[in-house]
Amino acid sequence: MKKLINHPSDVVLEMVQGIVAAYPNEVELLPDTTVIVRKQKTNGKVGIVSGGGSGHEPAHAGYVGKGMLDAAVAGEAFTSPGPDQVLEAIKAADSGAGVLLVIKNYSGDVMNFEMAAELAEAEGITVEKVIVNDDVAVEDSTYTTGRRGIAGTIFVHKIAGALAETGASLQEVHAAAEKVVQQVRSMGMALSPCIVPGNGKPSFVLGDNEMEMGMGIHGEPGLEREELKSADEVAEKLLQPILEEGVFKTGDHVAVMVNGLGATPLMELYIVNRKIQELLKEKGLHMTKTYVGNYMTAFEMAGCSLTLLRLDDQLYELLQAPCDAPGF
Amino acid sequence: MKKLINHPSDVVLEMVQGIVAAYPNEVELLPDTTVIVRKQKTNGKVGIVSGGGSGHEPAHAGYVGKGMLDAAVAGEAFTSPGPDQVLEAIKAADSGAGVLLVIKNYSGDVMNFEMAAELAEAEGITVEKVIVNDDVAVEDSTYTTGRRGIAGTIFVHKIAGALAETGASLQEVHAAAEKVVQQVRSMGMALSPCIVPGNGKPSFVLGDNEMEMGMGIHGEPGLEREELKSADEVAEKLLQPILEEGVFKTGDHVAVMVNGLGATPLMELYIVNRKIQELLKEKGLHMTKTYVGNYMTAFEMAGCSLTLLRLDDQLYELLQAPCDAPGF
Amino acid sequence: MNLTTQETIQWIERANSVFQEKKDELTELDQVIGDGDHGINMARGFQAAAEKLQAGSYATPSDALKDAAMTLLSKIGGASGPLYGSAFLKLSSSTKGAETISFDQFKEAMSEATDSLKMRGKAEESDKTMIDVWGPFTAYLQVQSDVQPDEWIEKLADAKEKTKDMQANKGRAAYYKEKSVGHMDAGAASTYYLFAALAEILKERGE
Amino acid sequence: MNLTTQETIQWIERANSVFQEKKDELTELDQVIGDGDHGINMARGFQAAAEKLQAGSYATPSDALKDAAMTLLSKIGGASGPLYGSAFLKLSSSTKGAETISFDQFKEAMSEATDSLKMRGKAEESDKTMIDVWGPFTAYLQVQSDVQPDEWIEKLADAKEKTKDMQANKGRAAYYKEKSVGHMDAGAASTYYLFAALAEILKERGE
Ligand SMILES: Nc1ncnc2c1ncn2[C@@H]1O[C@H](COP(=O)(O)OP(=O)(O)O)[C@@H](O)[C@H]1O
Ligand SMILES: Nc1ncnc2c1ncn2[C@@H]1O[C@H](COP(=O)(O)OP(=O)(O)O)[C@@H](O)[C@H]1O
Ligand SMILES: [Mg+2]
Ligand SMILES: [Mg+2]
Ligand SMILES: [Mg+2]
Ligand SMILES: [Mg+2]
Repeated sequence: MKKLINHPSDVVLEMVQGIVAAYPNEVELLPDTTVIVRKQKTNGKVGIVSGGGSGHEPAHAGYVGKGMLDAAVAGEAFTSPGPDQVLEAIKAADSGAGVLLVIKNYSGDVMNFEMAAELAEAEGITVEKVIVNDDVAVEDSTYTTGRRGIAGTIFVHKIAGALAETGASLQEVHAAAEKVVQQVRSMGMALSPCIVPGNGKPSFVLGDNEMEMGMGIHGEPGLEREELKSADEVAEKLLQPILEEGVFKTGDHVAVMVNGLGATPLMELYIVNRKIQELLKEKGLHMTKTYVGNYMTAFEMAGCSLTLLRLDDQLYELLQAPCDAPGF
Repeated sequence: MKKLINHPSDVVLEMVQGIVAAYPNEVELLPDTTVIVRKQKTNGKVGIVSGGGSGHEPAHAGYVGKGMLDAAVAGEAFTSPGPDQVLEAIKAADSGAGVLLVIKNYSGDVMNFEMAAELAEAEGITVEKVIVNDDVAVEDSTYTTGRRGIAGTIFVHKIAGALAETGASLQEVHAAAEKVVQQVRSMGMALSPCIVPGNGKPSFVLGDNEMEMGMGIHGEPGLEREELKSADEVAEKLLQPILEEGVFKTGDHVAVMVNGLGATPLMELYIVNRKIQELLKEKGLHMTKTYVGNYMTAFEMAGCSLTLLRLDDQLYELLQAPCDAPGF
Repeated sequence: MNLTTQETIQWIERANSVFQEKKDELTELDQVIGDGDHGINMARGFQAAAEKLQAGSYATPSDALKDAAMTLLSKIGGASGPLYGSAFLKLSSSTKGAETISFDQFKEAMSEATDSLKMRGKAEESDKTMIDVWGPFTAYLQVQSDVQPDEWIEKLADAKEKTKDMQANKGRAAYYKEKSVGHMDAGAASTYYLFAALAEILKERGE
Repeated sequence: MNLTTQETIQWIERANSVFQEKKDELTELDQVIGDGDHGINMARGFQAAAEKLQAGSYATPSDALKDAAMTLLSKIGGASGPLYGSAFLKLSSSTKGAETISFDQFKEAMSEATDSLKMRGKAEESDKTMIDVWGPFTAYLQVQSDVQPDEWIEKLADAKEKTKDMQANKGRAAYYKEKSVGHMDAGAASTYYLFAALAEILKERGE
């Protein structure tokens, strides 16, 4: 395990300290936590809080900034933070107008954030939440945990953050965030595993000529393990299940995110994007804005994910709004 | 070799096509070239052109945008582009006020860009150039090729681009760029090799518990191959040779860049940054602005580089100036 | 049974030793059908809880259990953090005021704790989670009149083994669908160790 | 010698076949003390040059050499692109107007080409570059009165071998400093193949 770290048990604290050291005028660390918050508060603005296990950087601390998050809670590697930390984040993000929690749909995140919400409500803070479940690789079932939240979460941050900046109410911000959740879909794939620092072993093993479609951002299994394909074929295989959802129709305006999982060079993401855009044009979709880069990673996993967001006028405006977060 | 590509010989063309597909309103591809140029020209603005071999993304096409480059020339993987392509970039970037070439100090880049400059001058375009050689891992000698240009190049782009945007003359832009070259120093290290697509073999081999200090961005050797150290020790080893240059003195204001080489997770870069900032504070330096991320990569190489730029008032202002380039 | 405050603290300390020792084993179970951190999480959480209880002074078992609960909630993290946290909170609130915990009080507390797990996890028995040890063990306790430490361990081991045959519906293991069958649930294994540690303490004092 | 236009084109075609064949060998040489692309670069450049010359029609060898030069300049890239490009430009300009290239014209052209390499590369002999084949080969030619293809190949091979003993001062190999000693320079090897291809053509027609 070759990592630029000190001790595995210190990675999260040292990382957030490194973030504050990089942007000391913009963000700060809440004492005795791994919660990164904005330094400048706007009174009466709805607070936006997200977070989860670490290892997905720049998610989530990199999205703290004007136009996006007010606070991000960093759990241990791939481990949801406890409710006490989330509660601190909520308290810091609240300036009287309430707080929206953006939660990725994993048992741990949902439970910890929900407990924190209960605690915050008990302290008199109004809290709303959205649960992001954009990963079409997982069967959608109310009987199970359901779909995972992956890179589509970034669009929820962006839209909710931009709307909150305008002075909108918690109800309005919550509604817009829910709309994003309804209209965003993602699909990922991996070429190589990642290693959790405290564990030291690869999360799974792939053969020299294998890839896995539908891979999650914690090394959870995907739909099928198969022979490595060309970038163009991978692009098609990512797009197809997203389009089959029936959310995106000819003539729709969409935002596109081609997201790297950590170790995949930007060159490859652009090559994948080339084909994606070609296919989307063929389907009669209008690409209004495209993001290519590492937005929601899984340590040093190689691979990528594709996210499409259906835009209406409101979402388009909010997507274009300025944003100061270093990770976006 | 696991890469998301189609055919190795197509990676550069498909990448630039993927870039244009991502930002169709901002940039375009010059016909029959791999030159990315800004769509909106400002008449009378000094043009800034950079480029070199591909595999360093977002360098250089990702730095085309308002406040930075007007054109970027993408050569084959790790292979400087020919003078004909550079000439096209110069012609596209010129709007009457002349063009500054930002060249990294490699034999190939220097020769190809110089030939292009001669050809452009023959066509009546005034061309100036700066040769960036910030890598302190290489002995500085006029007898040899001298030092390599690595991540410090990004600061040259930023400063020259910002000054050009103000309507400054070619001479002024050139002088500011030269000042950056004088005041910027970098040092890199690698944990794992990279693979050039058309070659298919790792650029070098490192043992499971080895790292190489002073590694270049093409897999060129560094100063010493040694046992893998902690992030804090690596931070010290990167900083020490930079400080020994005598460029940075107590009380100086500096910009810091902790740059990932491609496969190193952002988490690790922040952990390295934490220690860097601590050490710089101890030395009595003021960190005015810090950049942490993948700015000048080497395909999927794992590792990082540290860059320090000494700031005076002019450079500080220009560094803060707005910039639209997607890679910055 | 009549578990004293001192024994309650001892239980958490013992559980901590076990989780330090079994850290890799639990992590490996979670690696196969999860994300490979359960042992790390339990070791971190119980380490903190043991340290907390060692540093505090408590009038009743319930007081100690409350501090244990809050620490586990904060330090385990992941899915198991709020689950163990909620369960221990119930063990505490259900035994509030008692100088020692009688067997009847323990039975009632375990029943409330198991319910709180189901609520918090939105899960039932047979979903292949820690509930598949908490549930059967609690059901077994209800029909007992005294503590049989060896039988406890047998019942607990039995319950954790049975999770191998189940298909996961909750937690990360659910993403493995039918591939989750054949592997033991990591939370079931940690629950086994938790109560096996209590059984040993009770056995040592002669029960 | 009297190299015809047709033979000039044939030379580039032959060189292209050789570079396609030796692509991996040249790349491996460049891998050891460079960035591992020299074979790729030469194969790409000469492929384009051969195609260009096949498609064109040329009155003189110089015209064909000029198109070859421009194509190599554009398509090889890296350090070797402007070097081979400059050298071929000199071979062309130096023989301008001639229907066929005489041995004396060739000697003069090689001399000018070698000088242009030194200027463009800011390099001298013994810097461990392609100049260490161009230079000695040109020096050898100057004292000859006719073409001796087998001797050419011998001299060229000798020169490229000698680069093994040198320490690199220019190009990427310079970063390897003393570690560059013991390895052949990739550009020296490609220069060997380039002129060996010409020697073979001259030999086939009986020289
Ligand atoms: N919804 C749930 N209800 C009950 N138990 C659950 C649920 N989700 C997960 N678990 C339990 O938690 C264990 C995993 O804990 P852990 O690995 O620490 O957290 P995470 O899954 O967040 O990485 C599983 O083995 C299972 O026993
Ligand atoms: N400054 C120079 N002068 C002369 N020849 C050089 C110089 N730099 C490099 N070379 C030659 O170019 C060869 C490398 O070419 P190539 O690998 O195609 O380009 P790059 O070094 O840019 O990757 C070297 O082996 C050497 O012979
Ligand atoms: Mg986890
Ligand atoms: Mg090269
Ligand atoms: Mg787990
Ligand atoms: Mg080379």
